Parts: sequence; C-alpha cells; structure tokens
Amino acid sequence: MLIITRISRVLSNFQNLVALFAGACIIVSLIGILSLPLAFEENQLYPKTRLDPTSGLYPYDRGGVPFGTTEVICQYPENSPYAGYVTTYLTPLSLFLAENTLYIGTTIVAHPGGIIDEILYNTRGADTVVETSILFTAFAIASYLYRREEE
Amino acid sequence: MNTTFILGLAILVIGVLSVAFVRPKTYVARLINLEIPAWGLLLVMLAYDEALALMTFVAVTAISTFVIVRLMEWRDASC
Amino acid sequence: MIIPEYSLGLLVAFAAMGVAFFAMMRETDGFHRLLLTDLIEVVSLAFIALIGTDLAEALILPGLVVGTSELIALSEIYRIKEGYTRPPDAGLQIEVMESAPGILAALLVVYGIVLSGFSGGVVAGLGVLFYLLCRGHDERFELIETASGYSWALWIVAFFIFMILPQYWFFAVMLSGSAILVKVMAKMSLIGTMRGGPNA
Amino acid sequence: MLGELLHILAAAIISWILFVAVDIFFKLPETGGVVGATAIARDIEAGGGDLAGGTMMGNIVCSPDASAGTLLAACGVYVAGIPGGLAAATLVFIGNRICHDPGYAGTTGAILATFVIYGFTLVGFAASDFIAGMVIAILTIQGLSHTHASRLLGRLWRVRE
Amino acid sequence: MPDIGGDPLFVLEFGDILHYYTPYTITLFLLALIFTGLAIASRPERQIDIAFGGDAYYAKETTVSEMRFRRFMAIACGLATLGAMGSGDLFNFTLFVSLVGIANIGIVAAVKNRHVLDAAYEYGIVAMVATLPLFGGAALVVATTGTLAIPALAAGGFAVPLVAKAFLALGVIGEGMAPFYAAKAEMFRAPGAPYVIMCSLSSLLIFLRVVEIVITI
Amino acid sequence: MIEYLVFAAAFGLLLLGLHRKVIARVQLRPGPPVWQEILHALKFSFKSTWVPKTASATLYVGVVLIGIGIWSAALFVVLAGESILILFAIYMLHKIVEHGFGLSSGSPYGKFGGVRSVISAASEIPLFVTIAAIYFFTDSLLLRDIVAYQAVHGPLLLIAPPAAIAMYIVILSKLPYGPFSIVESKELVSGYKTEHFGVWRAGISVIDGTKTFVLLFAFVAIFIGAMPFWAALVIMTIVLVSLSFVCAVTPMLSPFDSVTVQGIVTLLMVGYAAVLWWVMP
Amino acid sequence: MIALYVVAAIAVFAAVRAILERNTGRRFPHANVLNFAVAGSLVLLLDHPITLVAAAAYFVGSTLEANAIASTYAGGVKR
Amino acid sequence: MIFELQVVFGLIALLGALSAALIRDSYGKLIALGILVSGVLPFIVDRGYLDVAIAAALIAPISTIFVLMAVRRAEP
Repeated sequence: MLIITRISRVLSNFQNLVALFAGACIIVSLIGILSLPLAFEENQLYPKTRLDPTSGLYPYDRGGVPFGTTEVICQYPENSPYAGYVTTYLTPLSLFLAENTLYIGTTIVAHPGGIIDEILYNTRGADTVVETSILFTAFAIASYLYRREEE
Repeated sequence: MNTTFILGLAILVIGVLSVAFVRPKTYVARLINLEIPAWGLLLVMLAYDEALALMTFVAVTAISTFVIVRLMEWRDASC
Repeated sequence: MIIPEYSLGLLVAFAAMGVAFFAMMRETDGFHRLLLTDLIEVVSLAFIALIGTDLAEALILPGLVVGTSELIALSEIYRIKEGYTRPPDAGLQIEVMESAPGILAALLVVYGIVLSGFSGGVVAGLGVLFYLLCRGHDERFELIETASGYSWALWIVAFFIFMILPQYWFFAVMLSGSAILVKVMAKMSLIGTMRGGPNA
Repeated sequence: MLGELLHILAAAIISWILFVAVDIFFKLPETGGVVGATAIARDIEAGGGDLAGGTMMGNIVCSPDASAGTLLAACGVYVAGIPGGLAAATLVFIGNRICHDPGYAGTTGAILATFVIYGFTLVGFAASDFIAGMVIAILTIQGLSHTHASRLLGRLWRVRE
Repeated sequence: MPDIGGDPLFVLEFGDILHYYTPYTITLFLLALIFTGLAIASRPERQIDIAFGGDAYYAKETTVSEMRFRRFMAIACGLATLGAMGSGDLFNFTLFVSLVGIANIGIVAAVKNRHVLDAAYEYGIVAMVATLPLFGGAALVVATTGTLAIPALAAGGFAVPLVAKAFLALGVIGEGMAPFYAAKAEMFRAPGAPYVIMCSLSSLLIFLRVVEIVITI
Repeated sequence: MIEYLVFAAAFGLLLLGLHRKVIARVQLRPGPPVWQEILHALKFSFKSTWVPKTASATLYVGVVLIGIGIWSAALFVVLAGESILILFAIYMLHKIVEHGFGLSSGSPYGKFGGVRSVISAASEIPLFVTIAAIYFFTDSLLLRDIVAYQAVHGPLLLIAPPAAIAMYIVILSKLPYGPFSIVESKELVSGYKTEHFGVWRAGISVIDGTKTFVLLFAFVAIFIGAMPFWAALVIMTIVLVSLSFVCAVTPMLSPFDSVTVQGIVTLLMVGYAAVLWWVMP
Repeated sequence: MIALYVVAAIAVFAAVRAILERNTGRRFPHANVLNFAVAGSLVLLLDHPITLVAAAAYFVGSTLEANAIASTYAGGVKR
Repeated sequence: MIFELQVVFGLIALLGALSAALIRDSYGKLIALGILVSGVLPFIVDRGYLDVAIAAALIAPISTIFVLMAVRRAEP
C-alpha cells in the first residue's frame, strides 16, 4: 500500500509530467532500437526517381507535358483527375530560368507548379489545411497573450 | 551509403549529445549548440536530395532561434 | 557486413531521441525545457527525412511549421507565466545592424516571393523579421494580421477548387501558392514586432 | 604538375602584391572600419604584433576588401571571363555595403584584379591558379603568424606614410 | 476497409486523403459535433467559491475577451476533433491531433492565473514533444509499408512495425495528456465549463480513435 | 424499441437497489428496500424543476439529454450485436457527461465531482487492452462474432481470464460505494450529481440504470456467450451480487491512489496482451 | 585540379588553426582564411556563373558573421 | 566530388561540430559554428543546389546575429 501511495504522490504532481512522458519515450525508443533492422519498402508513393543532374529542374524533374499528364504515383489517382498537371506547369519566370540555367531547380520548383506543390496543394491538400490552421491557432494564442499584457 | 549521409548522422549525434549534456549549462550555450544538430539534419536531407525542405528548414531554424532569443530578451529586461 | 542505410539512420534517430528525452527527463528548469523541445523537433524531422521521397518533403514542411508555431505559443505562455512584462530595450548595437538589414531583407523578400508557397513564406518572413528587428517598427499590427487571415481563407478556397472543380487547377495552384506565401510571411514577420514598443 | 604549382606560386605573389598595395593605398591599416576590427587589432597587438598591421587584418576579416575582391574576381574570370570579374566587383560592392564598410578598396581591387588576371590568362596562366594563389596569399597574411604578418604590414604602412 | 468499427458508411475524398466514417467513428464524430455545438451555444457558468474562514461566498467573474478567446479555442478544438475522427490518413490524423493539442493548451492558457499558466506550460511542453512520436510513427509506417492511407493498411499485406504503433499511441497520449492531469483542478479553477469539457472530450476522442487505428493497421 | 429502454432502465435500477441492499446486509445494516432506486427516479420526476442561476443553462440541460442518448445508443449496440468498440467508446465518453454535470452548475461540490471523474479516466484504459486481448482470439470486435466464437470455442471467461478480470474491475469502478467511486465520495455531497434536481435527477437515475444494465449485459455476452435472455438476467444478478460483496468489504481509496491502482491494472493487462501477442501465431 | 587540392589543404589547415587558437580575437583571421579557401573551392568545384554568386554570397555572409561576432566581442558601439 | 575532397570538407564540418560542442566560450562556439557551415556548404554546392547554397549562406549569418543578441546580454 505504501508503494502505491508513493507512486500516486509522484503521479499527482504535474511538475513530474514531462519527466514521466520523457521516460515513456525513452522506453519506446529502446524498443525501437531493439526492433532494428527495419526493412525499407522500396515501393513508395511519390518516389524520388528519375534524378537527372543535367536537367534544369534537377532534382525535381518529373517529366511530363505541360497541361498534359505526368505519372504521379499517388494513393488514389482516381480522386485527383488532374494529378500531374501542376507538376509540369512552369510559369514564364520559371520557364525562363529552367531554359537558361542549371543548378537552380529548387527555386523553379518552389515557384508555383512542381511536384511539391502538387502534393501539398492537390493530392494531400488536407494536410496543408490543417497545418496552416495549426499555425493560425498557435499564433492566435501568442497574440492574445501578448495583447492582453498590453492592455 | 554516401559520405554526406554518414557525416550528417555523425553531426546529428554530436549535436544532440552536445545539447543534451551542455557545458557550461547556460541558456546561451544550449541555444548555440542547438544549431549543430540542425546542420547535421540538413546534411541528412541533402543526402536524400530534399532541397526544398532543406531550404525551408534553414529559414525556420533561424526563426525558431529568434523566438527563443526574443524570450531571453524579455527575460533579461525584467530581471 | 553491409548495414542498410535506412536502418543505420533509424538507429541514430532512435538513439538521438533517447538522449534528447533523457535530457528532458533530467531537466527541471522551464527555459531549458523549451530549448530541449526545439531539439526534439529536430529529431522528429530526422525521422521524416529518412524516408527520402517527395512525400517526405511534403511531410517535412508541415512538420516544420507545426514545430515553430508551437514554439511561438509556448514561449509566449512562458513569458506571461514568469511575468516578464517589461519590454526589452534596443537590441544589439553594432554597426552591421544598420547596414545589413536593408539589403539582406530585400534580397530575402524578393527571393521568397519568387519561391512562393511555404518555403517562400518562411524565407520572406525571415527577411521582414530581420528588418523589423533592426530598424524598429510602427506598423499596424492588426492590419498584417487581417491580411494573413484573408489569405488563409483564400487558401481554403483554393483547396476546395482543387477538390470540387479540379478543372480550374491552374487558378487554384496560383491562388494557394500566393495565399500561403502571404500567410506564412505575415505570421513569421509578426513575431518580429512582438517585442513591445509603442504600437505592437 | 610542377608547372601548375609554379604558376600557383607566381599567382600568389602577384595577388599578394596587388591586394596589399590596394589595401594600403586605401588606408586600411589606419583605422578600424568597425569596432570589431579594432578589437581584433587589439588582440593581435597583445600577442606581440603591430597595431597598424593588426588593424588592417581586422579590416580584412570584417569586410570584403581588396583581397576578397581579388579572390572573387579570380573566381569571376574563372567562370565567365571579364564579365564575370565585373560581376564579382558588383557583388563585392554589395558585400561592402552590407558589412558597413565606407571604403571602396574591395570594389577597386576587384576591378583591377579582373584585368590583371585576364591579362595573365593570356600568357598561359589559368584563372584557377589565381584562386589558389589568392588563398595562399591570404594564408601568409592571416593564417601563419599574426605577429610577423602584422609587423610586416605595419612596416609597409609606415613606408606609405 | 477496416472492419473493426463496422463497415464504412460513407467516404469523403480529398485527393489522396480519404475521410471515412464507420459506425464507430461516426458515433465519436456525432458526439464531438454535439459538444462543439454546446460549446458554441452555451454561456460559461458563474462559479461560486466559498471565501475561506467564513460563510461568505462570491461568484467568479471573467472578462468577455477571455471568454471569447476560450470559446474560439474550444471551437477550433472541436473542429480538429471532428477532423481527427474521420481522417483516413495517418499523417493527416497526426496533424489533427497536434491541432487538438495546441488548442487544448490555448483553452488552458487563456486563464489569468499563475497556477493555471504553470500547468498550461507543462502540458504545452508535453504536447510539443509528443509531436516526435506522432510524426515519427507516421514516418515509420510510410517507410516500412510505402503508404499512409489507413484503409490501404487495413486491407492487409503490410507489416507495420510494433514500434510505429507504440509511437502513435504514445504521441496521442502526450497530446491529450492535459485533462487527465487535472490533478489539483488547475484547469478548472476558472469558470468556463463548456470549454474545459471540450478539452477533455477531445483528448478522449483522439485516444479512442488511435486505439482503433492501432488495432486496424 | 422504447420498451427495451424502459425495461433496461428499470432492471438496472433494481440491480442498483439490490447492490445497496447487499452492501447493507454485509455490513449488518437493514438497508433500503430493493426498489428504492426506482422509487427515487419516480419521485424526482414529479418534483419541481428549474435551472440554477449560476449554471450554464444550455450545458446543464444538454448533458442530461446527451447522457440518456448515449446510453440508449449503447443498449441498442449491445442488443444488435454491433462492435464492442462503440460500446466502450460510449463508456469512456460517459466521463465527459459526468464532467459536464459537475462543471455546468457552478457549485464547488459539483465541480470537484466532475474533476475527479476526469482524473479517474485511467480506469477505462484497461478496457482497451481487454479489447486487444479479445481481438487476438476472435479477430473481430463485432459482438455477434464474439458470441459466435464462444459458441464454438467455449466462453472467453475460461479462455482469457485476465481480460475478464480487467473488465470486472472496470465495472467495479463504475458502481457506487466501491473502492474506486471517488466521484461520489461523501465529502463531495453527491459528487457531480449535487446540483441536478427534479426531472434532471430523474434523468440521471435513468442513465445510471441503463448504464448498469448495459455493462453487466455486455460482460455476460462477451465473456460467457449466447444464452436465453432470462439466464442472462440471472447471471447478471449473480455478477452484481459478487461486485456488491467486494464493495462492501473494501474501503474507498483516495483519488490518486485509485488512479494508481487502476494504472497498475492497466500495466498488468498490457503485459498480458504482450504475452498474447508473443504467443499467438 | 591541383588548385582545388591546394585550396582544400589550406582550408583544413585554417580550420585546425582556428579551433586550436585560444584567443578569441586571433581566431578571426584564421576563420577568415577558411572563408577564403571555401569560397575559392566552391567555384573550383562547380564551374558555372551562378557558383560565383554562391561563392560571393557565402563569402559576404561569413564576413558579415565574423564582423558581427567581432563587433559584439568588442562590446558594440558606445552611444 | 572526389572522395578525398569529401573527406577534407567532412573533416572540417566534423571539427567544427566537435569544437562548437566542446568550446565553452560563446564567441568561440559561434566561430566554430561558422567553421561547421563552411564544411557543409561545399556538399550542397557539389550536389548542384546553388540556390539552396545561396539562401543558406545568407541565412546563416542572420541566425548568428540573432544568437549574438542573446550572447551580449549574457555577459556580466
């Protein structure tokens, strides 16, 4: 009975909360180390293949015809009928950059149109919705607390 | 197995250890040490050609640093 | 013996996680804990980065923003909780603080706008933040926030265009790219203004 | 192999003379451009060096000066010939403005170096020799012995005065 | 499709991310919906406290702005819970859970009381570090199976490592930890029953959902 | 369908009355009559009813309706043989309802009752391990599949006794006057129920009755299997009496000790599930 | 190619010197040599006009960094 | 990149990381961090991500300046 009382005293103090959770995480990380090696599945969604260093879009060149189709390996292709269109679209600026330079593929792809935009906005758009909401909520908390002090 | 990957992992480990067991145990030292695993992770991302994530990561790390520094400034102003 | 790359990476990630949480367990000071949470964010990104596909990148970007936004909220809670209410005086007083911000901020903002999307928002936001930090500010806090709110709504609209009217994908991608740029940039730069002062 | 090494050494001497001359012409050893440069000079003097030379070294550290101009000009010539060198001069100029440097040593050095290096490429040197040479040159100033380098620079400075 | 909570009733498609509703999740969804409605509709109660050492009592008052903010956070929390109940994608689910965590912190942190803020900070730290097991778990699943969709994983043929499941469960426990630790009623000192209920409801619901997910995949 | 509901509520209240009677007899008191709880429910239905001035009115009324709603749903889930996961989800959500009862009124007693009910959320966690353990055997969580499995392999009570014990403890923690009933301990007057009176209190009685019926019926169905309805009622009564004996002879734990004990039970169950996972093919 | 080797060798030398030096003020010149060497090797690694911009950006950035550190080390501007 | 060069720059990065971890003085730490960055950048450039390298090279000093704001105040 004494042990139980002692445990509950530790548990009841929320100052120990972080330590308890950290302890649990350490145990799980040990389980993780013990469960190694884990096999890497080669058959991935949105794989990073076709890396062609001579392309102006390297490392994001995924081929395809603008306003046409590109093969994007996604989970439910039937749900996004226009998958791949975004990937191959280049704005005039990015088209200019792609034709004239090598080595700034990242900039070109980050500009609207590209595989990452495809994933973030189209096929996995709901992720982005939630993520911006998190930013919004967190910022609302911070600014509420900050403004309250100002008053 | 390429050099970038191994190097990144090594720096990540060094960085994590240095943040976890920081000497001298001051806020500033820990804050500076926090940059080390960030660069290690950057190398790991580089090894997998995740260029866009890498660039965003660098910028976000700087912003997080600023968030913490801002807190330290308020702290020093009030203490 | 050849060690598979992914398993090696996982070993390091798990070990790093264990070490980071060990430090967290031993730590009692609130601020040190905050710093350690930042470390843990890095380790969690390492887990995602090890996947190494395009999907991994698309997952890292939200992960990054989640980490930072939680850090912002938590740091503000910590400040209020500890009662640090006196605004800090002028920051670092060195020469480059007068010369560097203008040029660097301009470079970063222009580059960020070219990038657009998340990455652009963060890069441009960093530029604006750096500028505001060094030069002081008398902007309208609410105005920026309102702009950010509207751009968030625009992004939601873009999302539904993608889902409901996919044939207008082109409009949607442009809308979402710029809306996220504005939103993230505004939020990030607002941190720079949250340093006390007349109109913050 | 050996010829290239000799080329590098010759380039090192040329760029050494070039950038030291330009820097001293622009009075870098006179005063620290920023407080950081002064602090470095102070530390070098405390280690047995010369104050004027130390100030110049501090200025080299704190802002792109003629040495940086030479290096970037060499890089520019290496990648794109004369236009590259001039582009490098522009970049150095921007760098100077960022680093709160009131002078034009870096820009002048870069433009000068562009033509010098381009001239030497016509007689068999490669621009890459100048990159390596400039790194060697800066090594002799900043990297081997601060005491001796600062005394040497101080002596040169007094010659100009 | 997962059979554990019954056959799916309908499926909402957002590109690669499905939202599906089984009898189980729809029950949870409806409850979250009802309580979100309650949080919107009801005003906070006026808590009566007894002054110590006498028989006097007083009703606590809160400012309108605080109430409004907490209601906003409660609604955000409710929406996040609704999302998490239906989400058919692991990473999307973890994001919703993080949103629940941060909104919970918001509900608690708005109270102007040193003890409550202390507690909110501790919960906040846990909620933030819990993103490591959450995202880590999702990452492990996608690396070892090549997919994130719960229906696809439930269809079988994938060996999801045990540690990934443990990660997910641990992460959700961390994000939803706050209400269980209402130890000395830190969170409940201030009036605002509808919001505090939202807080513990969301934690319970995400926990219920992750149990289903962990058993299913 | 309504007749099932009425019957379940009435029978559950009868069981609760029996519970009080047995406890009283074990403790050598005469105790109230067995139908006392039903009488209570009827009496409260006709008393005057309003909403306290300090209360958050919508919530105050809303939780009563929600409580009745979820337990009716649970009853039909059990009767229709749907997924027991839904049942247990409702069971955990009952916490929120209790919490709502307590906090909505503004009374400090109610508040602490509600807070305690949230603290003791740990008591439900063994349930999930129970579910996992059952799932290892039956490969399905639909109640009808579980019953069918038992028709072939014999009752789960014998196949997986630790799971049965865990669920027994969970039911114990829900009964009044038991060692884990911290939400209703006497220093809190009536705990979360304190400020609900009149028709609202009658609603709470209905909730309690249905809850008791559903939990015991589910226990019988999950661990013993298919049988005639009257036999199920008899076994439920037997289980309840055994629970009453436990309640009668054990003291009430302090709030956090109760959480700790339940946590330890959870850990043991996790261990059991891990062993099963290791052993099962 | 030899140029690249020379530069890389100097880079390592400078890095080691910068780390081994005890006095903070005298660390900066060593780090400066490292900056020169790395900026040079960036261009030598990849022969492309944009590399020039990268090298210049790196050089200016690290110079700015050194400048800021040194100025703070000196105690900042007194006003 | 040639293997020897990888080793060289890797060595620089490792040295920078180790010394940043071990040096106790804040300024020394920051300088060591600069060394770490110099070791990392060639890897980025070698892969051909010049835009990323430019962005990283410009953001790194900003990050350092942020830290410096804290370092100055930490001094006695």
